[in-house]
Amino acid sequence: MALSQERLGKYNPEKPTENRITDIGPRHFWDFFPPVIQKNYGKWLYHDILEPGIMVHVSETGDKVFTVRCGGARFMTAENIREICDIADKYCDGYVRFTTRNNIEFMVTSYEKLQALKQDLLSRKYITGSYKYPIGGTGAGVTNIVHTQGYIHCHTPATDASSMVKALMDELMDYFTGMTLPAHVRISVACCLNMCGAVHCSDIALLGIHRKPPIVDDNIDSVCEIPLAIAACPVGALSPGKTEDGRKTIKVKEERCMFCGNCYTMCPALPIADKLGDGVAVLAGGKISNRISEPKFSKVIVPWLPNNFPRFPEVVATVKKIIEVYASEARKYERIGDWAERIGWEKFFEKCDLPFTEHLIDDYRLAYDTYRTSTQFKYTRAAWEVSKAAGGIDE
Amino acid sequence: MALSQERLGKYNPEKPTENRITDIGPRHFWDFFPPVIQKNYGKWLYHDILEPGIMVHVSETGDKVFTVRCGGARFMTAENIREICDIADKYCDGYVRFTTRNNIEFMVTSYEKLQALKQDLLSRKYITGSYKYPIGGTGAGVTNIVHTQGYIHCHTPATDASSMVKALMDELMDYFTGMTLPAHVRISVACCLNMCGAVHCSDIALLGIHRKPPIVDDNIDSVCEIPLAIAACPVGALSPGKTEDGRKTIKVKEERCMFCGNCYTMCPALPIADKLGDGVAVLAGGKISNRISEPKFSKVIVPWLPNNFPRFPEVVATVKKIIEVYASEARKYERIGDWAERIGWEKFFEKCDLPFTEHLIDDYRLAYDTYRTSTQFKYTRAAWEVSKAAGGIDE
Amino acid sequence: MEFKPKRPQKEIKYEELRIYTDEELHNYSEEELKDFKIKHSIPMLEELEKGPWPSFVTDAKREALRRKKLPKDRLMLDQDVVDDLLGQLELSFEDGETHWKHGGIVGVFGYGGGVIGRYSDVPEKYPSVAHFHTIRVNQPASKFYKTDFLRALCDLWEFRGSGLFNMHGSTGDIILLGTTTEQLEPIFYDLTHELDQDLGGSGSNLRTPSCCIGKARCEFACIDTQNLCYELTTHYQDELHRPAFPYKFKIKIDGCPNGCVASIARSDMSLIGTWRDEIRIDQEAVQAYIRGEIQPNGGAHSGRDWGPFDIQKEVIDLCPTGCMAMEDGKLVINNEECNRCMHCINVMPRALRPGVDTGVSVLFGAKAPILEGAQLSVLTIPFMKAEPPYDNIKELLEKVWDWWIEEGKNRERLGELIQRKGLPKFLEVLGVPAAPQMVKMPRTNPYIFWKEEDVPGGWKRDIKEYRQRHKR
Amino acid sequence: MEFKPKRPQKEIKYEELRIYTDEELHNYSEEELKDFKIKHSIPMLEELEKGPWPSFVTDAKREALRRKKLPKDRLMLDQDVVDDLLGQLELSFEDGETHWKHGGIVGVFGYGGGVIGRYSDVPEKYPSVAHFHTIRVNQPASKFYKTDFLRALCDLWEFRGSGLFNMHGSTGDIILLGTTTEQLEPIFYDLTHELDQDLGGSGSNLRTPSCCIGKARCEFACIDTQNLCYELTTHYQDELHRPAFPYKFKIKIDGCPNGCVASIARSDMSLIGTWRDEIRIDQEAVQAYIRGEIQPNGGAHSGRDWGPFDIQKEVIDLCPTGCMAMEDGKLVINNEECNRCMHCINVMPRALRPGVDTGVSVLFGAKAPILEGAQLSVLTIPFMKAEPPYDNIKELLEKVWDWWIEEGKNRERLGELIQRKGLPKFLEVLGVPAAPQMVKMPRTNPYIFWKEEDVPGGWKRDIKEYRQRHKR
Repeated sequence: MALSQERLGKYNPEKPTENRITDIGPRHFWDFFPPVIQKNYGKWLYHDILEPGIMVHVSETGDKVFTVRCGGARFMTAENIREICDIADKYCDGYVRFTTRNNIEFMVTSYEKLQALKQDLLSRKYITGSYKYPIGGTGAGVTNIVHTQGYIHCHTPATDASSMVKALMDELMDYFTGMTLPAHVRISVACCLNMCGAVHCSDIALLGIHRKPPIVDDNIDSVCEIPLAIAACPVGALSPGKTEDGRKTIKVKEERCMFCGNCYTMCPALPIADKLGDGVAVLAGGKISNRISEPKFSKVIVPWLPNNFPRFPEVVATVKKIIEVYASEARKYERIGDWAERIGWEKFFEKCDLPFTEHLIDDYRLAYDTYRTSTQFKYTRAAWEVSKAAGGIDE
Repeated sequence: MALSQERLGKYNPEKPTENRITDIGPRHFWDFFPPVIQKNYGKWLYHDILEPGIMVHVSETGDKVFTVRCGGARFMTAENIREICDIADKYCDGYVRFTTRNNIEFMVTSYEKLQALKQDLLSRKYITGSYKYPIGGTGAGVTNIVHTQGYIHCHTPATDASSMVKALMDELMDYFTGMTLPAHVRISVACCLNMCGAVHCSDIALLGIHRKPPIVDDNIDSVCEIPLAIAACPVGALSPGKTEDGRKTIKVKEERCMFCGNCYTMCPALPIADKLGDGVAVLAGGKISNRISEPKFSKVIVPWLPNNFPRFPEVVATVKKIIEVYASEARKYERIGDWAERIGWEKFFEKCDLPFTEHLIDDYRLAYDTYRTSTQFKYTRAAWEVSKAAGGIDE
Repeated sequence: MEFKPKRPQKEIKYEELRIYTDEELHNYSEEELKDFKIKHSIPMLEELEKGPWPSFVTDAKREALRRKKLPKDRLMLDQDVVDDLLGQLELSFEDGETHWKHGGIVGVFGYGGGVIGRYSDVPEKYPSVAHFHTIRVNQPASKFYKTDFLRALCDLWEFRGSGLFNMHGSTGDIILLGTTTEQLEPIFYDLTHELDQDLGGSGSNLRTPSCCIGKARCEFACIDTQNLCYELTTHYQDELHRPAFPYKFKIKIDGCPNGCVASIARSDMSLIGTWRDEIRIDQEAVQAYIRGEIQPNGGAHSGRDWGPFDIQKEVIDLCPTGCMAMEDGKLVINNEECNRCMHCINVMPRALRPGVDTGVSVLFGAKAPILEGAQLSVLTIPFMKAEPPYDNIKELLEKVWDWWIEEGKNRERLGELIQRKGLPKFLEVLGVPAAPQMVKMPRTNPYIFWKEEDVPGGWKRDIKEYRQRHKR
Repeated sequence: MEFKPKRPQKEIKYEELRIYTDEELHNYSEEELKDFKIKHSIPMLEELEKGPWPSFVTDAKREALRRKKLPKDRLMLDQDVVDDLLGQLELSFEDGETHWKHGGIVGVFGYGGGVIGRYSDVPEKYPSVAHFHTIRVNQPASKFYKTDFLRALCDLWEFRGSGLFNMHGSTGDIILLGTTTEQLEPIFYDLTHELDQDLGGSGSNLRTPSCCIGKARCEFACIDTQNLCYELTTHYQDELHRPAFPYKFKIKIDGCPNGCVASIARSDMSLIGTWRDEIRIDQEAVQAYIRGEIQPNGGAHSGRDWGPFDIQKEVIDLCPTGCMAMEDGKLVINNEECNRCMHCINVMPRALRPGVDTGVSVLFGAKAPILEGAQLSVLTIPFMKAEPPYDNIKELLEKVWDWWIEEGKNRERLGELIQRKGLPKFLEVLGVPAAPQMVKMPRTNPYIFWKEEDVPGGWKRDIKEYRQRHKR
């Protein structure tokens, strides 16, 4: 019994069902719990964050478990996982955990081990000097960014994710290793509107978007089910057409396109990605927790920034600016969205020095519910610009 | 120069444009202002409600004007208006005002005149004993009801308005002549979904609704533009058809109908009113003022009550119940809608002892925005009923 | 301060205009009234004569009696119109269905609005209301009247119509309920020539604008609501009387954000008075409120013991922006954070007053539910000075109309057009930039309708060039 | 307390399973790594090697070096896959466009999900990633691991794939990035036979369920999230592996309303732990917080001086329902008004704990924006006990699936179907009554879709009978 080492291993292509095991599901979780977790399952009384990235959980049995949380790139090599295993074997009896937000958690049961573990982790650096396992991501700070594939392995992205995350986290490192914000800030990156990463409810979200309508491949009739591709358009911008030589094709009513890319997802003969068209929308103010306020969607606050590879300086500067203004203005426990709602989005734009454009006004299906139907608003420069343009006040 | 007294007056049908005056607009307002109003225009400093229905406004000139507000039926005879004029001539130098909510306002400039006026007004009763000019409608109470025509003069109503208003105000008289509520309560009645009365933003609104799809008249092809009638349906429930004898008609997909009555408004050959189908929906929680909270729509809280003419006991009891619970539970300055939002609509239904049915859940175009997308809710009986039905808890 | 009409107004003297003599006006005794029965049996309506609230039935009955006691030649309509109206109403209660038919096309020459045709669908039973049209009379701004005018109108309408009114209709007009086609022109002639008074709007045109009481008797009013209302009404007489719109269009003018004429809910163009400087504070009066010397909210809550006034609880804590505080015994307002909701001013009118640099916020698109669902007006121009001759407001309005007439479908209200085309398109039409004040929040979906000019290189791309980079 | 798998689990010992020797695992020196260049020029990617945050580029480079130093027969894929992956990524940066094509239909026999085909559109430049498929491996609930398992997986994947992972994918799976079609079955064979481990979901089927850390290490967890997750995952293996749905379906399980796995935003069925009795209070600990002896919120804000803890300001005033107060020095909670938002518990975990009568709230329909716009899940079942074998939850889920399979259009998510058919229809399908908890507010429009059975006399009416009452 061992992992096979022949080209086809123990699999016999002649008899694919021979000895086949299917539908066994994942490994059972209990066996992967460290003993202290098994013993104190359901008995935890409280936790404290001892310092950024380091928590202690205390059980009603008196047991304690210390956790060190490290940020990691979601994209990770076998080499990296083996190094994580080395650390886990050395300090954690061979157990390790990953979090939903791509953090790595090492758990130990004594303060002494904790100190050794911490020193070891911080001492590990890549040859280029970056941390392998930066400690942080707890409490009122910026934790690791959840994100999607981007150009590394996806066929529909409008931007890249791993590079943007690296660029962002390099700049936000102090917020990852500190807890200086009014509340935690969840950042996410999705490389297109399919949003595998579900950026629709994050404090700050970066979203790859297209801005040019699809072009139609010559061979579309042989590649795609044309009716299915037409039906894929949510706004009816596609219709049947004929090529000059009489084959079936698709016509694009470009002025109707909202650049969602669903047509391309359904039909590779309708490429939509474009170097000059694609870029990054910035969203803010979403949340998932039910704490104090209800979960809410992120709002689009910058409609487009360029895909300025590899470090996206415009994106990074915008995110940093928002966090800095938020840090200085919001109240304790107040998430970015709650803060923006308290002061009013008009003040958010003013304070963050972001231009407000017509692209930020909803004009999709539930748009009406976002319109301001009251006279409750605050004056800002943007309001005066409207008043001037309308002849409401003099220059 | 006098009003003409011949059958066709001074109008000459042979020469309709002779001496014709058009487009002169309404009478100018200034001439209709009492002298104290003219003199103190724009100079008012403050007002006080001396007692329910009686206000004093104080000007920076030192002048005061006392106003007595009387409830009236919107439907009013020449006899009634002449009696109002008699009062105005006697006490108010021949000036009188009506309010947007069908109240009559008499203004005097001295306290003595005020007392005489008040006594006179309250002494005037109809032969059946009802007040002609009840005083009230100010401050934190129920003021006069705005309403539509109903059966008196409208062709599309689903209920009657004047009778319902009379029945309601008879029961709510103490709230009209008192100021015992947390805030003012604006009630409105509209006899169909066209809502001439705009009941969509009232604290409490009564709305006539249909519940049976239109029937199609035999002669529809001679009465209506069939394509226009079909286009009038917002949900595509109408389609072209043929009668047995080959004439054009309309087919009604009854299961699609949402009973808005727009087809009947456009085409009299599609009658929708029906004795058993028609009735009254009760809405609550709307407001128009920007005070504290933004203006907001009324919500449908009882989908249907019967047209129980002439006194609509079910409607009256429901309205009274809501006001009583509101009076005992809400905070000072809190409108009905603000109260319901503070305690949660689930608590509103529980406290007002109103059943919640599927009809109260939006399923029209912006429905999604009304769904509860959080775990922030309070338990009430209604919640337990769902849990039981779903096998979530035992009976 | 005085406002003048655009043209000289005819002075109305009832004594010069009257139709009926004093004897005719007092032609029945209370005894007669008590014994009076109309010609139909109306038990359900008579039930509505009970109770304390004014009974429209009892009121109608006296009109019915009066008409019966007038000579037939002193009425151009049948004596029995009130009887028949009540009779038909009773029948409607029995049937649970109205008995009015759709109106046909009736009106006065050269006008498309102001008259609404109305016919009974049981004319054999109630012949005198067989034809029974409505006339809308344009009310004076904020509905002050001289009794001379009202009395003359009563005589005119009793003589040539039913003598039944709505005071007033939902849009604001005086509603004259019920006359025949024949009488429309004579009524219009006397209205214009004798009462110096025009009709209101109906149909697919500008409806009669209306406004709140404004500075005439309200300390909160930020603008001259009546003057603005009068100016717009008279300036747009053609739009009011001759339907040229896709559907109705309402203008309502509120003097402050309290919104007493409900413009934000009930008008396609909502003009709401506001200010852009600071709330005026009288600190002495604040103290007087705190000491309980002045009733809060003008005594609006005095019917119940709410305990002593608590400025923290009742004002500062209820401020929606939290922009108020007591500091060193003084009330401090951070006006930059104020959203002018009026609550503090309403509660303490003797201490707090709106600013003095006033104007209007302009909102567009409110409507009742038919067809797309009800809408409230959308904040479009945050602040606009509102001074005669109001050219800026008129220019804005005309831009809106031009677009709506061009793009609106039949029976599509402005608010629905804005929804269909999108608020950004509407802003483009108005020639104003977008501002966050126009929305509660920015969009949550990323479905931005980019335009070709937004994107470098435009939209034209070459599939062959693309395929050089990307193999199929 | 102990949880057992449904069937015995194979014990994993790396020493018994391993492919690579220790020498092979340490086949390069730090010096070599420093000098190492991959075969393509990647200046933009190398820029990403700077800065403090872990660089995926530097990490990838060591994998590239390791592969180069292994004998060719110790790798089933080309030695250069990492080089080519990075090269292609650099080219994507240059072109501003991805170079991956749509996946073809690849997979393991009998499964419709778990493998996503992936092909380069520049295979001549980067031949070793010409075919480069993704495999999704179903993560253990809440992602605890033993290193034996991870090391064995690394060996397997380095040998038969790229050696590149996502730890983890957005849905929760371990993502194995890049292998050839040929290697899919051998990988699956060893995964199931040796690692006792199955694939996750992809395509139009149940996606791999996931859950938060739950009671394993969180004092807030109300339910056994791992056990429920494991039970649903194993019970619905067929739905997970064989696409029979209109589109994807995600289940996520949060232990409390804090929602750390984001089930309310990211799953078609959101199971969120809650309670229905009272919050447990330790008044002694409340005092300790007030006295400043315990850091609020577990020290989450300790990086900044927020001043001394103020229970009124930080807890009571921030309670969304206002159901808390200090009375006679004790913290009082009106649990009937509590909406279990978790704030007070989060701030004072040593003083306040969720109740003990626990279960789940069930919500349905969250999704990302394609196509109708993003949705959050809709509260549907306010409270449901969640005890093994979770039959009530399974029955509910199966009702949902039956309806969705019957009524859902191709690529229509459950939330979109609920929107299209209306929440009332969904409730009818589930056989539960409507409750106000399901909505933020009742409907504002009066467009009620009455059914014939709602109305006395039904819908059939006779126009002739109507015309007897109403003349044309």
